[in-house]
Amino acid sequence: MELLGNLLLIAIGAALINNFVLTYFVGICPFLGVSRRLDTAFGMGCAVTFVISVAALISWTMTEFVLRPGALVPGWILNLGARDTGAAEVDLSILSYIVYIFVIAASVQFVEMYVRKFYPALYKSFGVFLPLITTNCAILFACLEIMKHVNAREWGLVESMVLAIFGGVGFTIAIVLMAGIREELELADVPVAFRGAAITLVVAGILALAFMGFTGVGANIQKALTGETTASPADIRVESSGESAP
Amino acid sequence: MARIRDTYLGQAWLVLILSLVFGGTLAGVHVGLNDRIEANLRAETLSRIPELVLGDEVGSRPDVVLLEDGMEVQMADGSMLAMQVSEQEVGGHQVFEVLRGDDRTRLGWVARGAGQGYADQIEILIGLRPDAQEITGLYVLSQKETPALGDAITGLPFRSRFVGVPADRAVEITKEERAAAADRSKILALTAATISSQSVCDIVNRTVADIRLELGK
Amino acid sequence: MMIVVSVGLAASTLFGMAVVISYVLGWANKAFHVEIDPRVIRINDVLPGAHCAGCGYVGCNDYAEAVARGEAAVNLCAPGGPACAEAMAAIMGVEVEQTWPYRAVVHCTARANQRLLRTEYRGEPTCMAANLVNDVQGCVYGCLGIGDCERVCDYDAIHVVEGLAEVDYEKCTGCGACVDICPRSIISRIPFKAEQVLVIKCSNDDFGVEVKKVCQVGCIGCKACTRFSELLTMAGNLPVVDYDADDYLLADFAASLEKCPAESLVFVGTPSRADLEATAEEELPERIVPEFETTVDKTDWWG
Amino acid sequence: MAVDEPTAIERLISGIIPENPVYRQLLGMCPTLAVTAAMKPAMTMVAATAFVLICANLITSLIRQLLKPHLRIVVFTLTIATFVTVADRFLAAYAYPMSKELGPYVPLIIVNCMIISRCEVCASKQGVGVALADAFGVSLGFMLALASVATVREILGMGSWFGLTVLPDGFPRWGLMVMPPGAFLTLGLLLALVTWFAHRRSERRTAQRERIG
Repeated sequence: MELLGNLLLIAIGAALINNFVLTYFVGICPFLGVSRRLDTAFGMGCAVTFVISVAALISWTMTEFVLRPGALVPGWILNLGARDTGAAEVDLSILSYIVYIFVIAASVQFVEMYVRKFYPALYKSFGVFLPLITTNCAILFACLEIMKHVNAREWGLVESMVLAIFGGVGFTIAIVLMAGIREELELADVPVAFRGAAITLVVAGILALAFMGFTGVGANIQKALTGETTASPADIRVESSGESAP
Repeated sequence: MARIRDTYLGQAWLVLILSLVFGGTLAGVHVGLNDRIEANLRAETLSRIPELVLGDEVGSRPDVVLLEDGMEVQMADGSMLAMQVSEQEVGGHQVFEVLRGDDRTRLGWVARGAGQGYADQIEILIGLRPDAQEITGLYVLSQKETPALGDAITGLPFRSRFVGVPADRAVEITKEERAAAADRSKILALTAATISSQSVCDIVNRTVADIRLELGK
Repeated sequence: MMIVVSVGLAASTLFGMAVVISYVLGWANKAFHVEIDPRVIRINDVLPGAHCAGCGYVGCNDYAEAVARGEAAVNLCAPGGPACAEAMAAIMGVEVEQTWPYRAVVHCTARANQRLLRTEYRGEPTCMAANLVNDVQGCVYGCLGIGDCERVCDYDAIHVVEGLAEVDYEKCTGCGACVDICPRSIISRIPFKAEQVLVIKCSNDDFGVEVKKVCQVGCIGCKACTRFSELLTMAGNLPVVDYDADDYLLADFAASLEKCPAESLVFVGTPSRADLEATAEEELPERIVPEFETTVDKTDWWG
Repeated sequence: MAVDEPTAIERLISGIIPENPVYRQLLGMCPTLAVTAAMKPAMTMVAATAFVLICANLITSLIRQLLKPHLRIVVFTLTIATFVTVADRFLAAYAYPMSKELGPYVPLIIVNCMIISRCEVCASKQGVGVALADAFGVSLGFMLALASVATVREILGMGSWFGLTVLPDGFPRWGLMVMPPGAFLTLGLLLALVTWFAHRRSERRTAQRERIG
């Protein structure tokens, strides 16, 4: 029950409470650029969700086995190669940023080639988004979140994948909502100065305001799940009166 | 030579060379700066300890000189006090035992606690008297509470409300001024940030409950 | 010693990863290679890349692929014009047939004052919104004159003059942006075989007296013009000009023109020399440019 | 090679106002929104980004002949990632509180579209001098943009500027400004202001040309 509760908390946290776009400000460039029409926005959302999961999978494996301080592979290589140095715990976490971005760029290129070869129709509809995704901050942000938790030894593969997928879902929710609003904006009489990105930002601000309503939800779910109400004074007093004599 | 050139690796020779060079430079930077960063991390927690343990004898934000295994603190009356700090793991919390430099008498304890706040995790340091019966100080290490409302928990007014609170009874939140003044265990909540104040009290209660028994001996 | 080990380890890890990734990408490049016709790339370079869909394809890339496959004619790119057509023909090694530039034509000729049963419209100042309101003006076919086409045109080639959209044929490239935006779709793209082309400037499909009730100059569908020239045929209550007929250039429409009781049968295009001399002495109205006052006006807030 | 490549000075000047990376090219929005809750983190981010941009532009323009078209992006990201890691480590070592406050946004400079676009547009085509001038210009432009947003948000949100209290205590602190919605709204309104100025200037210029013409 504990694992499932934790997963639920991560999922809702990534999708709604700490929405990637509206709270952490990652992935703003495609959010402003591609949210003009509903279908392209949804296509972009799915593409980002797919690539985020692929990148999260690879980056978790890299972090867990290579980049984490005291990970298996460097320790193993070290013992193999230079047994006598008995070097202290080897820490390759310095390489993490470069490895993540390398993995993301490579996986996006690989996916683009694969989709162009085997699904030309799919490629025609949202193939144009794929190069856009390499410079999308949301993907690297997801990898960084996973790295932070894996380094602190809190998360395994399942939690990382849940964060990635629901992060992508959160991104899709935000961009589809914005696309719906922007299509209405076409009919509205927007002042000249506000046309284009300015009105989108203002609307995004109001959307972020709405999403801020979710902030308290995390704490309440945590309380509901772990069944622990606030440490009620009763049980503390019982324990202390039991053995008041030192 | 031409044959190698058109193999898969041949085409990407620039990427290979760059990755080799960059890997090396990064490792160099890492070796150069790593211990400095370690020191920063440790310093952030250690520099808070005197203030938490000695409270107003040292005054808020004293200047602390970090030595190899301990530190020197400038007391309110100008004299320098040497202190040793030993780190332990008690009841699942990182706990520092603070000893006086010269005669190694125990000055107090500092425990690290964390819990779910209103928006995200809150991490705090709690100072306790040597016999762990009373809280001598509180410091918020990290929080993401609502700015201008919840983040007042890092302010001195709110933190000083915990000083002198008995550790054997749980801490509670009240809204009225009078109740807080009457009973030390009742903490006056921050206006419009009750959940944040309540979260801090929960964390304090849970941490104190976890470690009070061992430390008391 | 420790430094050498960790630098070596870091460098070799990254190097190993680079080797694996470039191998995989190199292999994928070969295995998933989709042969793109090199001509498509060269054609794409020639095309202006405005993605205006004037050629009827979703974007320049689609049009380039269609041309490379030989399905599409080389001269469909309106913004590109003849230069682009020749360049593409050279790439494709195909001879360019005689082509005519497409231009936009507004099928309505009634000024605001000539349109009857008009009620004062104070809603959203866009044709798209005004079109939803049913009795803005008597004629349900004609131009609303609020200027959606004016705003969408990238070449500043269409302006609303006295409530009616007028095309400036020096600037119009026939890209079709106005054709799509007009909610009443009364703008069409017609091949301009000559400097001036005969056009039916009315789209009111009713007959006789209903037209008269709503418009002073609309075509009442009397079929007079079709009797004097076989190139004009009736479709419903509106005549249609057959532009593709090969003898179109020689046909003489003078008779039909003079017989037409309304003003909707008219020549449209860049003014011929005769017209220029006719109006030479008339001095031009002084061109006043709106000095920018406040943001409120910029939002063309109505009323 | 296109014949009219902009010279170093043109690149420098255009980077600051005419082609300001944030207000005119709409690049680098993520950091502009994320770190401008206060001036100090904003300026630290500008310093880090400037360092990365200048070094990346330098390296890219040095190796621009060796670049193969399809590997271009991978090489750019590698160089940028290295310099960002160096910057991140320096920040953690010498300005630890600032690095803690910026948190995940320092590594996010890697995917800052502004840097990659400068590398692609300018550095991979022109000499070192022009690339450096362009990097300086764009960094100054980026600084202006971040300073403008951060000033508004910090003064309204925290009543201080660079940490020094500016507004009297009586003035209520507008917490929303420090939170995400405030970032979106401030940038949106400032962007509208800039567009309005540019629109007015070009409007006046065309009006003048009309009168003369």
